[in-house]
Amino acid sequence: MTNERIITYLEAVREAMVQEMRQNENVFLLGEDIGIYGGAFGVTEGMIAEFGPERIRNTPISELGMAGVAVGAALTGMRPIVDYQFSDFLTIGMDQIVNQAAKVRYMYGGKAEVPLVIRTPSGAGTGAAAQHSQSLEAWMAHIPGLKVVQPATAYDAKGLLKAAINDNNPVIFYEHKLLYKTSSQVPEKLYEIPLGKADVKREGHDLTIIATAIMVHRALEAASILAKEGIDVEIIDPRTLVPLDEATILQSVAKTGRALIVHEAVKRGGYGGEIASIIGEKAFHHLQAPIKRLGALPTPVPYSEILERAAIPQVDDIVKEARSLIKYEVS
Amino acid sequence: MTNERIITYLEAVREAMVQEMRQNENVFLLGEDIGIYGGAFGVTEGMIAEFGPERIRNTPISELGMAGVAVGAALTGMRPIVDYQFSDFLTIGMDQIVNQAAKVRYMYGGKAEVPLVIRTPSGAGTGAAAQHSQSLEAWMAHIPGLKVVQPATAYDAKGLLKAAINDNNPVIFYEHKLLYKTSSQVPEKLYEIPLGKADVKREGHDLTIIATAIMVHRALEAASILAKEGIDVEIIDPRTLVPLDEATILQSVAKTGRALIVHEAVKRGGYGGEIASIIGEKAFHHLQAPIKRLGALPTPVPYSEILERAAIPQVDDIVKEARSLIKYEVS
Amino acid sequence: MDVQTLTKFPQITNEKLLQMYEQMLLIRRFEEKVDELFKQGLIYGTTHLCIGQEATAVGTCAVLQAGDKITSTHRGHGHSIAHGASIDRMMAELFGRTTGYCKGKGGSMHIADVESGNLGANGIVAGSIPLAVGAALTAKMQGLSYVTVCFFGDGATNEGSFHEALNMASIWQLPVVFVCENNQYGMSSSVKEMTNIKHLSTRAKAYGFPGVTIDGNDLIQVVETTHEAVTRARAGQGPTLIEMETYRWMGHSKSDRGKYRTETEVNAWKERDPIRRYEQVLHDAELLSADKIEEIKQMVESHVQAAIEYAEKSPKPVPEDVISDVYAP
Amino acid sequence: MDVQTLTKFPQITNEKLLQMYEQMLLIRRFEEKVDELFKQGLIYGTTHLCIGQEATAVGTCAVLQAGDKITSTHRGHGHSIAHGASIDRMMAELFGRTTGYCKGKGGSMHIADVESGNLGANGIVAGSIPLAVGAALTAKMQGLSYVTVCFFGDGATNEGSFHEALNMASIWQLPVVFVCENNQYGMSSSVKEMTNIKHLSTRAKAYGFPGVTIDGNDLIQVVETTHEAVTRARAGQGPTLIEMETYRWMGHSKSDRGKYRTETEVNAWKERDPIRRYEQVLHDAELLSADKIEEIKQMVESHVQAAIEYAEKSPKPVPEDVISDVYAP
Ligand SMILES: Cc1ncc(C[n+]2csc(CCOP(=O)(O)OP(=O)(O)O)c2C)c(N)n1
Ligand SMILES: Cc1ncc(C[n+]2csc(CCOP(=O)(O)OP(=O)(O)O)c2C)c(N)n1
Ligand SMILES: [Mg+2]
Ligand SMILES: [Mg+2]
Repeated sequence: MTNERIITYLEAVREAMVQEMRQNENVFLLGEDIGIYGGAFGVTEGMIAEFGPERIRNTPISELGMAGVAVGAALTGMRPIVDYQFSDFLTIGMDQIVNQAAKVRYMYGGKAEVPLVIRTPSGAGTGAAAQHSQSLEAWMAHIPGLKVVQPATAYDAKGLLKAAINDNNPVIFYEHKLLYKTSSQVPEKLYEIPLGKADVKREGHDLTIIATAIMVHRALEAASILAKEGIDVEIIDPRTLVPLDEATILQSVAKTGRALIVHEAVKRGGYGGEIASIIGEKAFHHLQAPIKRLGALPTPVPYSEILERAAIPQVDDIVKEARSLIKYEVS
Repeated sequence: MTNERIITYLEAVREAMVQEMRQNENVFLLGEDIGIYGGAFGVTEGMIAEFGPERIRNTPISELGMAGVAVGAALTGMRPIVDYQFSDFLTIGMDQIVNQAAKVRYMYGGKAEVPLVIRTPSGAGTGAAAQHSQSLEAWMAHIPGLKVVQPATAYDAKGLLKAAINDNNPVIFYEHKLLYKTSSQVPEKLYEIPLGKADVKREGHDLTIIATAIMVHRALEAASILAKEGIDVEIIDPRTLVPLDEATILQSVAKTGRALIVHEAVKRGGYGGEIASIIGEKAFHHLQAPIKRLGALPTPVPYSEILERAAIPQVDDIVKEARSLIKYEVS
Repeated sequence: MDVQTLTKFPQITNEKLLQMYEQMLLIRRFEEKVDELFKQGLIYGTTHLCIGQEATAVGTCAVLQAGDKITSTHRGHGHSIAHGASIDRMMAELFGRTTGYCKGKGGSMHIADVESGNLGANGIVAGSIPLAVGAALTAKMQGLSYVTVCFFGDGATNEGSFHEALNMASIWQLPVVFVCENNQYGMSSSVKEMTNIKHLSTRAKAYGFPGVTIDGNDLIQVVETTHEAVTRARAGQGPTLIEMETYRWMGHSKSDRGKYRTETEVNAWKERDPIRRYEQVLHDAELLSADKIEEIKQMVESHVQAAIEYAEKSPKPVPEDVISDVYAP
Repeated sequence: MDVQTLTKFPQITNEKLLQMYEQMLLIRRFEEKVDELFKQGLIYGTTHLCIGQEATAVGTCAVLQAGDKITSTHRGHGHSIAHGASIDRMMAELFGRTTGYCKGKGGSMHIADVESGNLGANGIVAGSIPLAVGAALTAKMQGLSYVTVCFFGDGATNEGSFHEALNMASIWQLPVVFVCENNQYGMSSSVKEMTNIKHLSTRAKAYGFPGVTIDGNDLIQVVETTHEAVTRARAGQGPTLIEMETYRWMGHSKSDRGKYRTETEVNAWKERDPIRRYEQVLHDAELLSADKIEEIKQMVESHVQAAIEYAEKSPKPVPEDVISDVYAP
């Protein structure tokens, strides 16, 4: 049965694109080495064979121009998907993404649409060091006009990517490198997960962990360990930072009274601050302990595997933080 | 007496540069139209007459290259100050700022220094619309390796800029456009305000307002209004987001039990989230009310003066929010 | 130069010749009024006026067909008017009214009318160059016959955007015409100091398509050259870079005190006024009498006055409007 | 081509001629070993090997003087070695050890030795081009006589950084030499598809300084051309762009399955092996006997082995090290 089909996150991303491209001529891909090479991580492998070099369009190494060309194409009726090989390279395209894509509609008084998806792998864990390992989604979430998606599973990746492609706004779609090879059950038929709906990845009563991308999986691992100690964790995956499903998060905290936010991005200035602040403001009287955040240390991502692990939250860190939150008693 | 000399914020910025340049040959300026034109806002007016076109170096309109050239010069012994005409244009330089300037030292195992200041006007209020009015300091504060400064007064501007120029790290120095013409007492002699020291701009007992840049002034105005209602506000100006003077903020909240954070940047994903989260975590048991944040609405900055005002926190908004915080009672 | 050379551009009619004259006058008068209104404090923000450069916008847009697109710059009023924008709605935008092209949300630097093919002014120098290439890509991918004209200044050619976009336009042979209005300065910086080449059109060589430098104050030359480039583009022969030498008479923007250039230089360029030169051409061709000039000027004047009245009478936005139009449904 | 042509570069001695040969061999052997170690899982991350391109790095650095600087790329091992880096510390860096050039914090893509003038490899394509221009600006402003050589690939010439930086180098007449290693591909993309020009050196025309294309697998040509450019730079005559045509024998990086080029093409380029060609030159000039070759190869081999041992014996960082070196005091 198709419903029980298991594919990887990478395949799920590809499948969403392929199926959308089959039904909409205006959807096309733009990026470096996405053709015969199949993209830096193999996501677009084989697509050029089906769709040809016009719709699987290799670009020069021109990350600013690439974004701008996509905005221009989107403004005039196409639905481009831009592939950045590493999310670190979005820094080069920021002007077009932030000053054009995000603002054109507003600046033009609502009389323009920029249906554009930027897909890009983020995160550390591959030894690629400081310029190839960042998680800068907080930047994007700060910019009105953009939407921001961070799928954690193959199932979510496919449904959210469909929604992103069909959205009439610029959507930044972060794929986590270490998740590409993870698998889950993914229906073959195209389906959509609406942007702005969090997913409760685990139900629990004692503590709410809000985790994104790969941290969803680390939180789940931590939860198994904690379960053995009698600590029952609820795990919420917002899936999209913008729009953010505040209701699901607040409901959970209302129930547990304790919240821990975990992301891979550097803690300082990360989006965890936004989520923590929303909880602090709107669930204040439910809180039985301070809201805690876990994120990367304030350092560029180092090359050495030992140091790289030390820079980024691991299962152990989550377990430890969760324990201390549970122990906290209002004095 | 020199101590009572009053000059504008703009003059204070210029004076810090001029005095530093007189005593250090390696300090030089790099930017668009900083020569005879005097910069987009007149900050560098007259400097080329004293220092000549080598040290007041007009660049082509090349915001990415400009940052990169400065990093290269800094790496090899110069101390460049880069002038971006509007902070919105830093989006174009992000790759060099974030992937090079911020990380070079770390990537090279501590064996490099990038003593670099990026000066740039930020903020709205001039009718310059969406691409010339942003406040994106939260991005910078998220990047390990960068320091972030936001002076609110002429006095702070001079002392902080000296510190920034003497710092051996890349420092992003935000000048607020609407503050350029404001004045305060500024000693003629060069002095340094260390990065990482907040300033209590007003003492009070009932409520802590943490405000940055122009919001310091709006908060002060709000405080006068509130004082008439018997509400005694303490106003903390962090002055530098990185490093952040947590101690001063936490001390104040420990005293007042109530905190409001105000910045001009968009609230969603703004640095207010970081500050609120730190307070929420470290002053949890002192809090008598939820921590509130005021920031710009989630929209690009509009052109129309009416809309522009509506997008950005005004004195009234602060007054209203402060009142409701004071009224809040733990149930 | 007389009007006979215009035969190279077959679609030209006497009516069109006069219409271009009228458009140049309209742009000039519009800009003069904006300057006045701005100085009176009736217009908010800043403005970048194109007085002295009217021929580049008018001559270029004259050869376009319905459906052809343009992208513009911070100095974009002329482009919009030449592309057929309503000056009522432009003026309303400058006044920050809801009847403006952007409902008062964009202002001078963001006037656009995407539906009619005006993809917009832009506050980011060179920011619209990749957009133009993207619009041209749409034409190619959807098999549409429109051409996109991309306006930008001399200063913009030093931005990375320029480089990346022109290269992509070339390797994909897209139907786009790059019009560089070289008005000798990017703000205060002379093109001679900011580049080390004689003609910016040389830069086309780096991408492998034709580049040409012309007198941008000679309307006829602008028309002819653009016509050729647009024809090439439409025929699938790829992009062209046209450098049009011209001059901005006014300051860069409100903050300009003109210290970086001499009055002698400004005056020398005023001698090369594109409007007066074209007037002479029309006069020599016996297409324009003194009476006719007067008549056209009157018409232009009342047109601009009407725009101001339209703007003044139009409603202002209400604060609640601030939050709409961010996201498309 | 015989060794007599080397007289154009006066500083050349027989010893130097042999030393270049040895360096090329050392680079090749180092890279082969890295490939092996990587495949054995002993090196983390990824690697970009420069096998087949040894002449560009060695020939270029051969003409540099003490104090001259280089900036490099992701494919930078050869540049570092040619600039005089210790392969012990390079290997230690690849092994992530504290004795590595970056204490294990940088890895392959960030090997640097600022003190000696190696301003570093770079993970951002074209990212180091503006850095090189900045280093050259320091020389000019401080009145120092060093020259900066900036290495980058063919793909990098399509980045905005390239454009902006080369223009600034030109208008300020800075002492920098731009060395474009055109190995025919940027990852999988053929330079022929990603640009529409025959020679990348043409791009120098857009900035107003000399550009030249040479056979980058001909060490002698590389030496001579670079020497000329470095001499010009040092004399204050500004930048030069040298396009060196060469070929990467290995995949782009670990993820490359080589689908974008044919084996025939790869083999044809292997026929033009820069090392074997130079061997022939030295042989013809009677500077290199079969015995000497063997002797040098042995030396290189033991040198590389020693580097591996050095790396293996070096201490690993401890987790606490992660947070140091972010900010300078
Ligand atoms: C990316 C960017 N950098 C700088 C500016 C500030 N600025 C506005 S117009 C201008 C000069 C542009 O020169 P040019 O392209 O020649 O156009 P012109 O103003 O002469 O028409 C500058 C520097 C900007 N708006 N955008
Ligand atoms: C800004 C940026 N874009 C993309 C990449 C991914 N990438 C790494 S190397 C490379 C190809 C570079 O080609 P070229 O400049 O010709 O150098 P080569 O690898 O051939 O030596 C690409 C696309 C990157 N590292 N940085
Ligand atoms: Mg100009
Ligand atoms: Mg290459």
